[in-house]
Amino acid sequence: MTSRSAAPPWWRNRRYLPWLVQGVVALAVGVVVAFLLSNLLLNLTARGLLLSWSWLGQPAGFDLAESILPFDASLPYWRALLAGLVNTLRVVIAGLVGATVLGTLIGTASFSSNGLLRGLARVYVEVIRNIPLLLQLIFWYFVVFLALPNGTDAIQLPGLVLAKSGLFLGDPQLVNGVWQAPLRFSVEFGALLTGLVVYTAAFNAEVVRGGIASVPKGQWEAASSLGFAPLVTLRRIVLPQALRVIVPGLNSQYISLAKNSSLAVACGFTDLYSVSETTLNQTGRAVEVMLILLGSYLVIDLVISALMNGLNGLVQLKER
Amino acid sequence: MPPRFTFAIPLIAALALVGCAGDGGGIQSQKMAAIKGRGILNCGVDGRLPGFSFVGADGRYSGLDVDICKATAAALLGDPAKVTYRDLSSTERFAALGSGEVDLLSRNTTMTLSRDAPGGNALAFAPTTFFDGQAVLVPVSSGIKSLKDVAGKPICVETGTATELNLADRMRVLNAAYTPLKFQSGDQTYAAYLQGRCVAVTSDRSQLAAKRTGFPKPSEHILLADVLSKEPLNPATINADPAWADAVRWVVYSLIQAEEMGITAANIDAKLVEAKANKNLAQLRRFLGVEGDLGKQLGLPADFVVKTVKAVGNYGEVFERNVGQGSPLKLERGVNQQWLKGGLMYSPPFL
Amino acid sequence: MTTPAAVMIEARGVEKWYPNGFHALRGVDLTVHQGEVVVIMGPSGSGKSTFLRTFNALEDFQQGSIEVDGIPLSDDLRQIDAVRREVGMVFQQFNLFPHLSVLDNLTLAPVLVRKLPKQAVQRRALELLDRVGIAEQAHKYPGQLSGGQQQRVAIARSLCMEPRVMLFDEPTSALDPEMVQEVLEVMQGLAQDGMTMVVVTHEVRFARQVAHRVVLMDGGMVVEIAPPEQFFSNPQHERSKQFLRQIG
Amino acid sequence: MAPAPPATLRPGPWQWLRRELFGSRLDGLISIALLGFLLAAALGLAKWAIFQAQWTVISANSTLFAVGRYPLEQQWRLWLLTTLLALATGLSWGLLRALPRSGSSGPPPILWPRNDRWAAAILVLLALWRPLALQLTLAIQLRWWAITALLLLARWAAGRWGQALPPLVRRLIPLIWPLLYLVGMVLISGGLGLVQVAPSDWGGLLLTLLMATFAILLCFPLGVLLALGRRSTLPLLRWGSLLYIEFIRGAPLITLLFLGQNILGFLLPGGLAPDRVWRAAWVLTFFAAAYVAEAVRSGLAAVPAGQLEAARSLGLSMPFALIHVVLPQAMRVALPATVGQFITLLQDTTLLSLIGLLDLLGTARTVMANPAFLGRNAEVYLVLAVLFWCCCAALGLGSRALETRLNPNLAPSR
Repeated sequence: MTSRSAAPPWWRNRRYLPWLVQGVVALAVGVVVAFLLSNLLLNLTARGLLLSWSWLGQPAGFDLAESILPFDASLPYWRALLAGLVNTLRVVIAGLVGATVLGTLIGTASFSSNGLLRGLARVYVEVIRNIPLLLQLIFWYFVVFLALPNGTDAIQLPGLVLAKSGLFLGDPQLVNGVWQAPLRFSVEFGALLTGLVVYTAAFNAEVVRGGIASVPKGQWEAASSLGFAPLVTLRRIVLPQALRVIVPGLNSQYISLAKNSSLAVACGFTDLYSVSETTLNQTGRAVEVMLILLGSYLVIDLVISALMNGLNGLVQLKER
Repeated sequence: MPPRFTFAIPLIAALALVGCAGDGGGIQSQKMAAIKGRGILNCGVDGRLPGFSFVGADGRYSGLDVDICKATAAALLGDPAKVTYRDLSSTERFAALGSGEVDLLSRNTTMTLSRDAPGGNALAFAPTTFFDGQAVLVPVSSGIKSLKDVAGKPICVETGTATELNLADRMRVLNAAYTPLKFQSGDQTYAAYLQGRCVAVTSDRSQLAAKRTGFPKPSEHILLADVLSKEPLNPATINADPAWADAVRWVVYSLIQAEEMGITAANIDAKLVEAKANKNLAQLRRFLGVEGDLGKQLGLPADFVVKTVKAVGNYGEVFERNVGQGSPLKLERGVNQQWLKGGLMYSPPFL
Repeated sequence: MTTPAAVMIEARGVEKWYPNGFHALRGVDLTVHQGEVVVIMGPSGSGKSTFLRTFNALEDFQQGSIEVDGIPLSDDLRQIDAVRREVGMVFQQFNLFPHLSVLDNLTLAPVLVRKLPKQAVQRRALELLDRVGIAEQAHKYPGQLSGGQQQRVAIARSLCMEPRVMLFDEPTSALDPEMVQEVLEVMQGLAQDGMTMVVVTHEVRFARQVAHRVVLMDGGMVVEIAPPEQFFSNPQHERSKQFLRQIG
Repeated sequence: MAPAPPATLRPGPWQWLRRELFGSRLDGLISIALLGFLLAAALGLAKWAIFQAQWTVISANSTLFAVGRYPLEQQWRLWLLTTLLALATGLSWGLLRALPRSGSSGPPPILWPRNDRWAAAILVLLALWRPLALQLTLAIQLRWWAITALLLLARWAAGRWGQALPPLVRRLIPLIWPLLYLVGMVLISGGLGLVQVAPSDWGGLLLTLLMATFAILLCFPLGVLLALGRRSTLPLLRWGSLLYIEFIRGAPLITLLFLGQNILGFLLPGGLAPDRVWRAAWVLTFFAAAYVAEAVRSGLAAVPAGQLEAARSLGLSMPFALIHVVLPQAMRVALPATVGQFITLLQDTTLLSLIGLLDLLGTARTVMANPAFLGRNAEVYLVLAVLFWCCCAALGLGSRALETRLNPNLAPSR
């Protein structure tokens, strides 16, 4: 504004006040961060732990219970962390698939014509969602999976053995009292996966239910008047439309699943967090290990988000 | 000039106060002054290890590590009950000691060079209260006779200690593959072992023995002869307060010396009467503070030994009550026997 | 100046650009006198709503000047607050507060801003509701009222602050046809009581009957200002004729 | 809402069962399979619960589960707190029933509507059964009975005479809750003449609830501020809030708890770092705030821009406009998601056991490490699961009740 009688004082000037507020906030945040960082630097220097990454190349000195990448104690720390990351990704990917399938089944079951099935779907969601995941994981591992029989008592099917030490696929042999097979999933992996799938499926089921409920009733009626069976209607007509609501909802559930996989420590699975903890205990490099850990999960989250956004774009496009 | 005096007065007053603080006269220890000031000793313990530090259903702590806390509190504050226990995990124990959250760390901590060195964790270690070593526990039925037999099989390990490293080192020497199943806490580790997930579990010998007592059938599990490491367990304080470290050191020694001299919680009063009556028992009189100023030199009461022994008994009593034959652990004294009987427990003279 | 009444709103050469570079107002001038009713008309996108909203600083502007009741609108927040207290505004979408009862909608601002005692404000609010013909709805929530009733509540809410000027931003556009009249009647009553009003509307009949002057805006500029009889029967500008043909 | 079918067409229970379970041949098969499965599961559970399970692990450690290592001689303070809580609950409950919502004059309130009779019956049953099941001593049983009786008495009295209270008193009554929280903190931690009880001595359910309430109470205002910052027109505030929210939401809670325990000591000058219980509480708070911010943001997005404009053009200042106009509406939309976050937060307190704190799960783990109770996992986990389920379900129910109560469109019209 050009013609003004006199410039107003700065504390009530509409043009400057926002910058003033921001400046004050930025200053306050800056001072706090600087204070913390200077302390960090001071403390780290005092303990000879200044930020350094050379330790990543030193031999880890510990072994891992399971790893897809070949690993032994003479390999460096970064290989151990990488093996942990791969294990995390393994359980996350399997968990995403499992939780999606189970969640969709339960979510659609709440629209079944069978009252019992509907009720059970509801009970499942209400029970599972209100019990802490950590408790469930511990339960699956210590109460269910460790109750499996072992050795010669293991559950044996052609080409498959389920024992206390894990699930063995492809001609399992009992060597020296230990089952061995080309393809093996440990019970730790099994317990973590089961816990994550069962828990996340309850939330996914709610997302799916909400998505299906968002499809107008007229769509069901139109389909059935065309002579479609209910299941066909669901799969061919309703679900494709519901996806537009479901996909964004699933995104946040998938991210929580990825983050929740860090609870693997509760059931003995060597995921990224578990390896990081051992690494920290042996190197004392708290800050570096935390940075690696936070960075890795952030990247996993971003990748999931990016994939889901891509999927979302596809689903929304189909609408047109 | 008057202004200068006004500045000087509080300064002098402060100096006078500092001078008065502490019964030790010339002993300068911020830590001891702070503990006396608050009237409570903050003691870091494990809290979940039967025999060493453990909470019963009544919510009270007991164990060998706990008795060290009690003896120290008795010596410094005159009351073994004036202790606040802090459960510390293996990862946070040194930070808790360094930041002053606890005054004394009595948590089955192995003394090592890097933990002791000023360039490392900069701790000040008191004498060893328990000589331990990493061992391996297996079910008798497994037929495993030595660590070599574990090859190719899963072993349960509690993460967060040097145990993993020792195990990996030894297995590499033996050139044996194995699966280390790591758990975050001891209770999970033993639960997995008992449920048959692993054929062996490795930890400190004392801990294994302690846990074994709680097993449904203890006799079905044996400790292998292999010793994977030396684990002398010591109480620790910070390097920065040598007077406080000295006090703790000699509190521990007083328990060992009491055993050597045959002084127990039961006969301490009689011994005291005897010492007071007989001037020829010079060693006993110095030890119990009837003559000399040994306690005062440490900044402790003259009769601190009487107080520690009254509070927890001598080292032998502490051992037997918590981890020995008087306890469910039923550990042999072994190297923890006093030196006169072929063990390693040896107190320098109280002179 | 021969006009006897004082100047209430004085806008001089108001220019506004949106952040995206769109030139919304191109040097608009307008003077509104006390007790005057000015109707602003124009096609959509002509800048008439934007112009109206600059009067109580809901929109800022880059060049020119506006004075309301002698208070210049500047960057001074205290002056902006002062102007807003003097100016009441009625929106196309009513913008009643759905979580408050009708009575609380009316009393909220006087109690919080003018710091008046609640009892007195409530009494006054009930009078105003009676004046707009919905006293019996005082304890209902806005969601329970019809559109016309809601807009009348909105008018009463503005009046409760005892403004010197009332701005109406297409007050009847969101209403069903049968409810338009009840709102216009209230506005007409206000005009008769001597309230200074600036109204953006498409209601030709209201403009003819109530307005003292009609302003036609197009492309961010004032095209024509004329008394209604002259504007509707004998517009001077080609653009005005075109506009009147369009609205029939 | 779909119109209810006419009463004459409502099927009898058998017809209903047949329609719901055996509507078609496939449905029938599914029903039979499910019934068989349910029956087997129920039988198995009953067999285990009656013959195999040993519930002494719960009864012998009930004090540990409830309050951890809280000193025995100071536990009267917790009893006093429980009594005060019961009184406040009864009072609020009764008044909620006795007083109609402001601005409406519906039918006169009934002293004990059906819901309340159910709730009261459940309370009485719990009070009768629980002390017996836990084999508590007579003195403690009597205390529980007295507390329950007090609660119901307060409920009755407030319901009976609530309407007779002067309006000023009525308006002040909600204030007893924050007051009680402060009193509770003093009672629990000591001070003001009471013996100090260190946070390391709090445990079990006490610690879990304390952590959860503390974090819930503090994360809410923090989350609202963050949400406002996230939607602010000021770029610095917007980006700052965004950065914070996305950083927190990108990290697993356990890593943040770990950070709080192990890195905070490096970030603050020696000795300034708070006790590790409070450290964990603050981490929980800052963690939950980011999620609450997202919930509130969706609520803010649902409030039309015209609401703020209307408030501003009435002369309300920005803070007034936010507090009185925008936030109340936003919160109504954000309520279910926000309470959902609170429920998650309550569940997340179990992670404290992973950093060595003795919350409910941590206490359970120490109990199971006790040689006397080795291998009694299932019993302990089951009880914990039921406890958490009840707390979370109650929060969910409360949220739904609040939602209907706050919805102005459901307000009764004259």
